[in-house]
Amino acid sequence: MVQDLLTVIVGGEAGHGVKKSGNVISILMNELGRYVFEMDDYPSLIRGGHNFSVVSSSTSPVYSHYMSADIIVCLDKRSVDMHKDRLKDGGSLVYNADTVTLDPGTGLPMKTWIKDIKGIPLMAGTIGVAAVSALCGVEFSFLERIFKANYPRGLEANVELARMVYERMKDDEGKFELATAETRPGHLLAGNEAIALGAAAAGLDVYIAYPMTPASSVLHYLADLSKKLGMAVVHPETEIAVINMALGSAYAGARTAVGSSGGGFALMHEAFSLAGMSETPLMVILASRPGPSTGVPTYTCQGDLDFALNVGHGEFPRIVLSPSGTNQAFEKAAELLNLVWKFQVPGILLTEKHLGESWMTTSIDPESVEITEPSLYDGPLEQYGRYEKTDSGISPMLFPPVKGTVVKASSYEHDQKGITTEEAEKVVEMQEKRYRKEKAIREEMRNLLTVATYGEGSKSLVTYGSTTLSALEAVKNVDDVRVVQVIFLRPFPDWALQEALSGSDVIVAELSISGQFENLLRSKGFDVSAHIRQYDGRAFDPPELAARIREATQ
Amino acid sequence: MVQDLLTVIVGGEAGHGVKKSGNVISILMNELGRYVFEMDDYPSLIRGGHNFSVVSSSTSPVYSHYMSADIIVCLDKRSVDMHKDRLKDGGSLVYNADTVTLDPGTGLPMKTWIKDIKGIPLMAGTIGVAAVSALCGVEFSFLERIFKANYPRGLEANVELARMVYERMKDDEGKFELATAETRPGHLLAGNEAIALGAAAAGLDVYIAYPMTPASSVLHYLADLSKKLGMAVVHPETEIAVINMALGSAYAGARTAVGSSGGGFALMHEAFSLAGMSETPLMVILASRPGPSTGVPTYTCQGDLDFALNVGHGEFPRIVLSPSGTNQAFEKAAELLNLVWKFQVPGILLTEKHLGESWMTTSIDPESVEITEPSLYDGPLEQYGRYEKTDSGISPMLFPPVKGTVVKASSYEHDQKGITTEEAEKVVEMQEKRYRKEKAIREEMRNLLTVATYGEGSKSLVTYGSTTLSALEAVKNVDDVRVVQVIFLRPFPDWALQEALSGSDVIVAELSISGQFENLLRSKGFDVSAHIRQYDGRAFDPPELAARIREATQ
Amino acid sequence: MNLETYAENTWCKGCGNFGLLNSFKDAVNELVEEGALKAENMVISSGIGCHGKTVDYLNLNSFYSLHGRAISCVSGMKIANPNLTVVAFQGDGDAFGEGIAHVIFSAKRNMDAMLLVHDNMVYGLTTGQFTPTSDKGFKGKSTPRGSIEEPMNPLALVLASGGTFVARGFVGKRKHLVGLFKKALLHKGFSFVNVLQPCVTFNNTYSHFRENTYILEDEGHDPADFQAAWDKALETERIPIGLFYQVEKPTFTDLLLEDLVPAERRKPPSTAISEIISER
Amino acid sequence: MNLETYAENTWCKGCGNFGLLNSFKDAVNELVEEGALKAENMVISSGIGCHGKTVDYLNLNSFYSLHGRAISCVSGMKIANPNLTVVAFQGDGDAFGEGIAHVIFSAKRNMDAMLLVHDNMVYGLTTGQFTPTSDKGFKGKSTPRGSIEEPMNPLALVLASGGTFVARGFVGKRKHLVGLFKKALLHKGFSFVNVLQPCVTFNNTYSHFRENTYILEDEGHDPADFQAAWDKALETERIPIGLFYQVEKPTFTDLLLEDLVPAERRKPPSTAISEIISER
Ligand SMILES: Cc1ncc(C[n+]2csc(CCOP(=O)(O)OP(=O)(O)O)c2C)c(N)n1
Ligand SMILES: Cc1ncc(C[n+]2csc(CCOP(=O)(O)OP(=O)(O)O)c2C)c(N)n1
Ligand code: SF4
Ligand code: SF4
Ligand SMILES: [Mg+2]
Ligand SMILES: [Mg+2]
Repeated sequence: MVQDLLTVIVGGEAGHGVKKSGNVISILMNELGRYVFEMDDYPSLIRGGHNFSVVSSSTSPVYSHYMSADIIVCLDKRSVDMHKDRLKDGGSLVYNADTVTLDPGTGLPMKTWIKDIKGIPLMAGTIGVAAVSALCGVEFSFLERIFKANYPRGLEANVELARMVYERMKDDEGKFELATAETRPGHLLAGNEAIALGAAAAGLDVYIAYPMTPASSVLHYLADLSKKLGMAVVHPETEIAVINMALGSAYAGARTAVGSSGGGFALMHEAFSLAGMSETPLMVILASRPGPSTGVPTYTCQGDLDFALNVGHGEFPRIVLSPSGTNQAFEKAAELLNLVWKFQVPGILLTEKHLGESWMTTSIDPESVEITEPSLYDGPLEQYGRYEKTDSGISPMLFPPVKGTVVKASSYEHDQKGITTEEAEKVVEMQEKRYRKEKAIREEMRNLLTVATYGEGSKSLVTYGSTTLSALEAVKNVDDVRVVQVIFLRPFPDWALQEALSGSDVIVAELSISGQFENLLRSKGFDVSAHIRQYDGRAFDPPELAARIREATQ
Repeated sequence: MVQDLLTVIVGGEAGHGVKKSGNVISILMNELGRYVFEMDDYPSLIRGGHNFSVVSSSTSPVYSHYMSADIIVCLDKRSVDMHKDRLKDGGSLVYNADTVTLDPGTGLPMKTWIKDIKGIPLMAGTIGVAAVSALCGVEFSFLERIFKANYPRGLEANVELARMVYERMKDDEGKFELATAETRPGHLLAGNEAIALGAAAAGLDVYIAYPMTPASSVLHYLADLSKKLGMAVVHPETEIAVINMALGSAYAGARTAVGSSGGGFALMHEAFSLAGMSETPLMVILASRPGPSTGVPTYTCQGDLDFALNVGHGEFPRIVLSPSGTNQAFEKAAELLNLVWKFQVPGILLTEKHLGESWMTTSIDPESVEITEPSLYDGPLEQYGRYEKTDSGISPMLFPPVKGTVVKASSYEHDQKGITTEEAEKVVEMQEKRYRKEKAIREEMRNLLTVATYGEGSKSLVTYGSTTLSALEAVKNVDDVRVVQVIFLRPFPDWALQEALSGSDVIVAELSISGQFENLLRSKGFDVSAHIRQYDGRAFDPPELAARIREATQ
Repeated sequence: MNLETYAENTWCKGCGNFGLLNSFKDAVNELVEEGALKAENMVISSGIGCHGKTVDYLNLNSFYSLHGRAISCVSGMKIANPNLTVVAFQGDGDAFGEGIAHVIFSAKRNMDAMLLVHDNMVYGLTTGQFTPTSDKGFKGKSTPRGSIEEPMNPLALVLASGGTFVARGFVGKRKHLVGLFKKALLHKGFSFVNVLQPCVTFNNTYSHFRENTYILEDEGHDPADFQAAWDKALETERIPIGLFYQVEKPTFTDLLLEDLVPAERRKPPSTAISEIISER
Repeated sequence: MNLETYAENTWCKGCGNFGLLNSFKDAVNELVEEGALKAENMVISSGIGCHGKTVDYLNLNSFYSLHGRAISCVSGMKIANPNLTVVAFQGDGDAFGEGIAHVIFSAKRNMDAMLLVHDNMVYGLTTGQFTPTSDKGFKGKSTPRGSIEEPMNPLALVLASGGTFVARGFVGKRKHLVGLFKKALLHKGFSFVNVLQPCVTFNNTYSHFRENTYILEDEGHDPADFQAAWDKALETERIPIGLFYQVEKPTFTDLLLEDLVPAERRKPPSTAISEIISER
């Protein structure tokens, strides 16, 4: 029987190349013309412990990974204990016969083989990839080609190991008859990569960040690509330096973004408010993980919504949006950078580890992204005022050097030229000028995708962020439920959501103990008839979520 | 005609003793048996510029100052320009005849007199006090007694100046016939002093802060009194050091508070979340000023509500409350310190410059404050776990040194002993344990004053914080409107507010451009029929507010 | 050049900030006249405090930043556009308390920026608390019985952090100060000038500094000699002012950017991005 | 004494942290046996990073704090209860990057606390970025073409900040390290021990340090001599380990608290408060 959806789990110690094998399996599936979703689960440590990768793939789009697998590859004993119950009926368990003996399943003497060919522990992962490839009946030459592209170091040894695997697993070769397609359905990108490229496509000039899981990979990716992209990438002493440098950079005319997770972004709050006051365009990538505080750093959660919506003392317009998968991440990152420059406000792209660090089949078109230039001043220079009052609230910009005037930005309340004021009338005037931009942003949002509706059904499963991915996968197996994703969270697109919901029953799914997203919906006047919450640091498993949706809609 | 409400404005350059004269006038009024409210208006500078003090007093409680005055004393020309239109019919204007000539009003050659007696510029203020005293017909000996207590330095010169004033103003002496009482109606305290003393009464052991207007006076006051109170008061290098030291201090068993304004508290967000995760009791005094960013540092506003309610990444219970006047500030500061120790959560006392830096007649009883001890562990020491699961979510505490066990606190998600965990079940377990405290806090709140109702009327003017003071003063002249103050803002006391409103029409008054408090009420399901907002950095003027209430209720 | 603005000056009469401001104006004017500096290329930034008002009083491009962060703010400008000449005005509380990390790292990475500290050894604007450079025993509002901390030595700290231009000036020696500012503005790399600036209201040190400072340049100090600079930085009996240390080193932005000027983007990035994606 | 916990150790095999942890255990055990220290009086705290796991692995009172803040956290404990013996374990990214301000000020105010830095010249837990002490040219994930900054010299910085106990150890010299830890634990005042701790995964410096370190105590260094300490701190060809500098000075809590122990409150404050109010 030709199999469409296939899920593979590879588990092992950190340092055994688990993530790498997950990646190579994804690439293999992608090359076979299949859509892929890969989730990597790893604790906060560098070696030892337990890592695993889950790769779900299919010839039609797969939005999130499944926790029940067709094939489970266990590189160590712990993996067997942790994952064996996740094997589906008729599935295959491959394990390291040097550390454990099991009845059902295929034992491969991984350690011995590696020793025999004088390999390194990392090669356990290679064995796993080869086992999956064999089980899926992939031709050896095809696999060899994949290896060539992905194991530049130690290629021969890796190929030799693969040959041993194919040899040993001859009987099971092709046990899973995979549906394939002629062409690759897209490129494999992690969410953070898509975000980084989206911002780059909208003209990001400078990226400044201090590492923090799960935002760090944006920094790493851009640092790596900075020469290619013509971008300055800086890693300064603290998050406080990050954002204050970023404001200086944007003041000087460079499109600038910063990124962090909750704790690091918390340190940026003071200057985020400065961005609001000084009307300095700033894009923030806030990659969320389970909190509070250090929390569970390498896992996923949506507990930072209220925090993201309300950062910064005082009142000022800002934009908060949250994408679901890589395609949208690319588009919305580009859009956000354009918006913060158009409206001269700070904006937050709120995301989670589940998007940021998962690999997805992606099809994006960099050419489709336009770079919106900010409103630039072209009046008489001697009349220039950085904070000129306008109907839209948007004051035309200039960037030094300009001969003939000065550009004065300020953290204090100020007059139109940027000079400090404490006068009641001027305070009111400037607050109102800034607040007019809120209105302008709302108007602009009417032309943008602020709420997305997927599928049809009389009931609406309302989500935001990467939980949308779990939802999309889950509703494949639930009748009469569409998914409605709120993309813009502030300003809140109530008009668009109203239209999307059009009176249907609302079920809210989110990764939060207190139901922050549900509360947000309620505070905007939307009724919620049921909710589904999870807060164990893991994304929803689609079948489990499907069951909970069914329960909630009965 | 005997006069009850009397408002005096004294204006002059910073450095001319304006605030001091306001204070001495307040003391004078208080000694005459009158209730006092004194508001000091000063820009962010040290000398020059324009300062003024407004003292409203009456034999019955005065909740806020008025901006129309019976007596205006102008120590310089600028004061005349700024304040002369604020003089009520029949009022008296006293001005410095050395710098300005005016037709109506009493010119006193302040500079000349001070020069004659070889005094210092600060003594202009003394002249102002004496003029007010003369106009109110205060006996000279009485004034002399007040001077003795309040001008220890240069007393003789000050008395001489006062004599010159009385001499010159003979004709106007006793122009205002003040109602007086035998006994002082209370003590004069600024809001920040009341907060500081309230916390002290509830056993505050350590206060740590970095100066920031309008929170600094808590630091100054407690630093000054630390020996008397047996308290350690520390001013470290940054706000980040402040809060991290405070958490260490509380971990070690000392009741600890910190204080700042928006920008400084923004820097504390990361560690505020740590307080939530580590369940370390911490009291924060957040004294608000107009933002965003540096904003208008020496003025008042309520734009930090959303910020205060949502600080800290991740989800954890916390308490946010906001007192109105000094009496309540004292009580609620004490209560908050007790609550954070009872529930081992962080708590914020949100206040504004209008409470913190205004002087009010205060009657508080330190003896009435009880010190609630935290739940202490008394089981077998070898079984101790800092984060023991309990029904209430509250884990009994121990403070090192303890022989026989260890006390382990953590910023990571942890097990019951405080050791890091990433396991899904344990993460859920601990999140739920912490969230049970939310329920426990709500229950406790049923025994506390969470919403206060003042007066009667079929319509409710709903407020929070020091805007309640303006409201109380305003409704003295509006029919059929009571004032309802929401004291606890998180958890939100919806039950108590429902009861207080009992279906009445709701008008919301707040110092905010975006209506944060109104939005909070709406998000909790309360209807709002009208709102009154102000965001010029000034508190509401009671008559103006009264007019707006009348307009809103028509 | 007219460097005045219409902002009302609200410093106390006699405040050391006047001398500082005027010296800075003189330095800029002289350099502009000499053709060594273009005023439109300058951007200044300040922290929060009495010192911060400087940006309101100077008709130059400016960013009135946060307490302690001006040097980070101008660092960002320099990264965006290395053709700018950037100067941060900070207070002693500002630079050495709240913002000390940024000072150390600006020195460490030889950020091409000037940091000018108004060191009055007190928090002026918040009405007189002790700062990192206040003497032990200083009675401020947060230390009414006297500070119990030893003062920080900012010059020693910046030297220990790798500063390539380290100087101290005194507003009571205006000409000398102007000279220091000019050198600092021309220095390629991080230039640190700590200015002794009496606060007449909360910490009037005029006579103390008048009596105890001496000019390094008068005593043959060699600013190329690191050990000599260190010794002078530790000197306390007499207080040396002048250029303690100067050395040329590659700057951060030279190494980071090479020829890139991020604020002046030319070619659209889509081609590069398409290439990057095609590899995945 | 059993200082073990049930927490699973998740450091990489061969990580320098093992040597550090064991040396610290030895130091504590020896001092407890010698009667110089009570384990129950100890509270330790750590930052976030591989080093931070130390608190999970030691059966002592502890507060697993934030990235860069452990020294502030233990300072607060000491203020609350000066009878505690407090130790902060921090990483080099942690102490010298994120938390450098607190290190400088702990030295400045001679806070009676020990700061032990696991200096592996890399961010371990976040998988290998350059830190303040990384060499110029270090290729980390945020500097794939090599760091462009000069490394910080933490010993020089702490000396310049007024540190009263400044030492460097190497996990490859275990006995010597135990000795340093013992001295640091007994020092009254701020004791700083920078430990060279190879990260086998991202920055394996074992052989470099084995070959280039030498022990100060073997070469007659006098830790009372500040200038000698400074010279040794600047030495780079060979790498000195040992006690660079030690001096006795009053500690912050001695001066702040006198006889007060804030965590042990006795008399209720209401009488004092009534008195205070009555004056108003
Ligand atoms: C984050 C933050 N904390 C505190 C303040 C309050 N504040 C404003 S100015 C100042 C002190 C300034 O002292 P200094 O830097 O020495 O400047 P000076 O006024 O002496 O020139 C403080 C603490 C602030 N604005 N921001
Ligand atoms: C405020 C904040 N920023 C960033 C992080 C992410 N983070 C965790 S560990 C770490 C680096 C730790 O490096 P180091 O202090 O050298 O410790 P090591 O892992 O090398 O022991 C970082 C940046 C964090 N936890 N908190
Ligand atoms: S307070 Fe001091 S520093 Fe500030 S303006 Fe006055 S004299 Fe100058
Ligand atoms: S990454 Fe480095 S520091 Fe961290 S445990 Fe591994 S070897 Fe040790
Ligand atoms: Mg100062
Ligand atoms: Mg490290």
